[in-house]
Amino acid sequence: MSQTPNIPVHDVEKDYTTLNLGPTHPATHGIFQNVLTMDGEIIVNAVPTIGYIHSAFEKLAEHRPYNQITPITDRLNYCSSPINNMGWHMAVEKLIGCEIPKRADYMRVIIMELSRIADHIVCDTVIAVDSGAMTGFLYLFQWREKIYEIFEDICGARLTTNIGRIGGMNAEFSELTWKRIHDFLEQFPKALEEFDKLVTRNRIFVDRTINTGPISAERALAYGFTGPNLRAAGVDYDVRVMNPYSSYQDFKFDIPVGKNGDTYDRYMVRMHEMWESLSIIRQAVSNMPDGPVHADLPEFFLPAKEEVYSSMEALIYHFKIVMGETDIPVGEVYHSVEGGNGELGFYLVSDGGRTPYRLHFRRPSFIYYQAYPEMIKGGMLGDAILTMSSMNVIAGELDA
Amino acid sequence: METNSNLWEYLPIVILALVAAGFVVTTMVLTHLVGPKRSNEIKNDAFECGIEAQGNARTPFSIKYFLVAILFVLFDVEVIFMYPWAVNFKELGAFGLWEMFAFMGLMIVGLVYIIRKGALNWEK
Amino acid sequence: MSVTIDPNLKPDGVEGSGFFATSLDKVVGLARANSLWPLPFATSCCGIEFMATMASHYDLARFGSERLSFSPRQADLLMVMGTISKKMAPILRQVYEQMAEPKWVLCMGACASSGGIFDTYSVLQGIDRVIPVDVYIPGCPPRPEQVLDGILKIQELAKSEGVGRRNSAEYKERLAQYGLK
Amino acid sequence: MEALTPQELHDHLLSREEALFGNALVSSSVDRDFPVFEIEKDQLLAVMKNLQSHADAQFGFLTTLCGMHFPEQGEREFGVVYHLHNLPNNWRIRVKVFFPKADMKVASLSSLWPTANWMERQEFDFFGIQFQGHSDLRRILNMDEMNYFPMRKEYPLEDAGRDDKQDKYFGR
Repeated sequence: MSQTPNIPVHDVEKDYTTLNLGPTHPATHGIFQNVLTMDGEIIVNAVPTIGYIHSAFEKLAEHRPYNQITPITDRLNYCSSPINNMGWHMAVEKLIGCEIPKRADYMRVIIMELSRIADHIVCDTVIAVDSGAMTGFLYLFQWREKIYEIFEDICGARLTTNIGRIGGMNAEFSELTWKRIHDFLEQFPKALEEFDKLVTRNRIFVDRTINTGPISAERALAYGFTGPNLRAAGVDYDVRVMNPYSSYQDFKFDIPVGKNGDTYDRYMVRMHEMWESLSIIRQAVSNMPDGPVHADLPEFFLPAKEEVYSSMEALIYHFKIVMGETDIPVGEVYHSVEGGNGELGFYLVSDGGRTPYRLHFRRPSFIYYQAYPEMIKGGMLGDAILTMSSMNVIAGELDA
Repeated sequence: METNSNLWEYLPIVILALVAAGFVVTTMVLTHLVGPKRSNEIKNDAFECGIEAQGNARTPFSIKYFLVAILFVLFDVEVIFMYPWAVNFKELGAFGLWEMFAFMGLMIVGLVYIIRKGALNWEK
Repeated sequence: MSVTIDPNLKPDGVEGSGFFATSLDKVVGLARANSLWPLPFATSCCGIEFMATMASHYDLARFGSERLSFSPRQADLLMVMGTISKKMAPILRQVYEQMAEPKWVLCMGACASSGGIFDTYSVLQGIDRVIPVDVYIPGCPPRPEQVLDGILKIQELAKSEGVGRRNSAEYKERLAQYGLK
Repeated sequence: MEALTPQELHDHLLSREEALFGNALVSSSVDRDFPVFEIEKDQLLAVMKNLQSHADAQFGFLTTLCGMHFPEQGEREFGVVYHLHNLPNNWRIRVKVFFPKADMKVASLSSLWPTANWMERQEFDFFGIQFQGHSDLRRILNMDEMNYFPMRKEYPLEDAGRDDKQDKYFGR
């Protein structure tokens, strides 16, 4: 069976060689294929092929009750899965129209900003590794482990977190979690400054990344860019500010914006966003309101055990939630969240049954990767690799 | 007698060479004999990132690669000439110094020519 | 069975004054086990957990697998990590066949072992339908400690394998099951 | 233009129905925070061009598009839902198009928004919707040799070749 697109065999008179940047390649941080037509080292044309880990998320979501879809959303952008979980929970809450208490909103903001830092750590350190600076990765990855520990305290998992519930958080943060968050807030800035000093003004890094893989603001908007990649091109569109969710309007943070949309701008936008996320977490921790941790939503939120043994309704609710039999009101809703690398949207259509009728994910990585050939044309092969890692295209989200 | 006496001084070097060559030969022969071998046409195919290789790799490629490689070899050989100079730097004294400066001066002229011609930057 | 590592690990042999005799199998096994060069066939979330295993906190380098080889030519251990779709199966098989003998396959995570939560039309339900697997690591994704435990189990296999196994009839018959020559 | 509530935006666009939609508007409503417009299939390209470039609309950003399948609605069995976004004024609308299984042809918007190129390829891959005027409409996520469109409701979730998952154990 023909596995590859028709690779143009080398045509002599134009002296182009064809290079296959194939599915298993050390430089492509994921599983996609690019057939590059190259004139020496300069890339003339690129034909991308994706779908190598297409695991049919949307079909799977039509066969699972609502609380079981959260583990699927973990595996979309697995570098920052709590953001995907929260986005999904908020979409369902918008559909059933329930109000989340302020405290749960603030806890969600803390978790989302922590996972945004984790995502940017992966992206920035991988840009540095791709341009040759390996030590930054080893040092900064240590802090991703610290974030993993915080997530472990909250929900027991490191990477695919399945954090929170529809209707709020499942439990209060433990004392250990608060201590770890405070330690993180104190010590991480020092490590980030160290990485900043190591890489940001490094002559080799600057020469390698300044205007590699540039994209103008108009082309970025035409290609549907959002998130750090669009802000690097100069457009300050951020879902948290444009239509705030989970009480983001209470926080003061500014949006870093780049100028000419090249790899250095994408790197710098992510670095500044890490500082912004830190300040958001500090604001959230300092004026954390007290109150219930989840909304009063019996048909979605597992009742406490002592209630289940004492009252009849709680037992029925418990049974229905666990068996996934809770019926969802008919309707459709589109809710989008500022994910690790762009606007992650959930278009949920429900026909009242126990599973969604149709769930469409707006996946930023799928949308970025379409512009990849246009960004790397004219650049060298090494720049193409750097552009790929600076766009932070995550294979799970690309081939959902 | 004294001719072969200073020959004896080179004995350690000969032994070192034999041991090094011996180690290389024995390991290669040993792994050839002991190691399992399995060859089939898929294994002998070129590794093309996981897909079947198409076309052959012996296609003409851009001259720029060759240019960069040759320039490197050129300046590398220049450095090799500096080793004997560095070893008996004292005996050669000022004469050696100026001699090397002349040699290096010629190479610098060559380098400036290359840079002005733009042979190193790839985009041109 | 839990793997206990005694500090003065050396092949058992006959010792006398000034000499130490052991069988070739044990020495070769010891050499192979502690220098497995892994090919990280990382496709999805397990790949990020493998990054954590390789990073400084869990450090796979302590077990001799520091040098990752992305080309199958110098790889001993094929670590398949993440979801393998049916579009990916021929590529996985091609990479496996182009690896030099002796080669081991470590299958990390539920997706690679059995398709995991993706019981869908596009996911290969377990890579052992395409290539023979030596060690499976459960988990989604498995913790780095589990990955290190899997690597230790592969090292046990390499240690106890001996020299002639790859030409034995039983191994050839196992390959024939997968249609591998 | 100032920020409008969904209802105001809906009336604002409806008041310019002639200029924007021509006679293609089938129905319009406001659903939670999105004005929803359903239009005729054959005037899709014209209406979208108006929505993108008309002075009072300026929806320059195509957030996403996805295919739908309602097996029981004969005449409107398949559909495509577009989400448009006017970034400067933060206006967001949802445009729907429905068509029967017999006539699966829809105009491609990749000429208006390059981002639609792959999105349409994905919906073709999932539902088999033929986007007219698309540069190279072929499967993007599934294998090229796949001969059916998996996201249609009549096809099962699991791989057809499964032998170890008997239906009776899974309550089917």
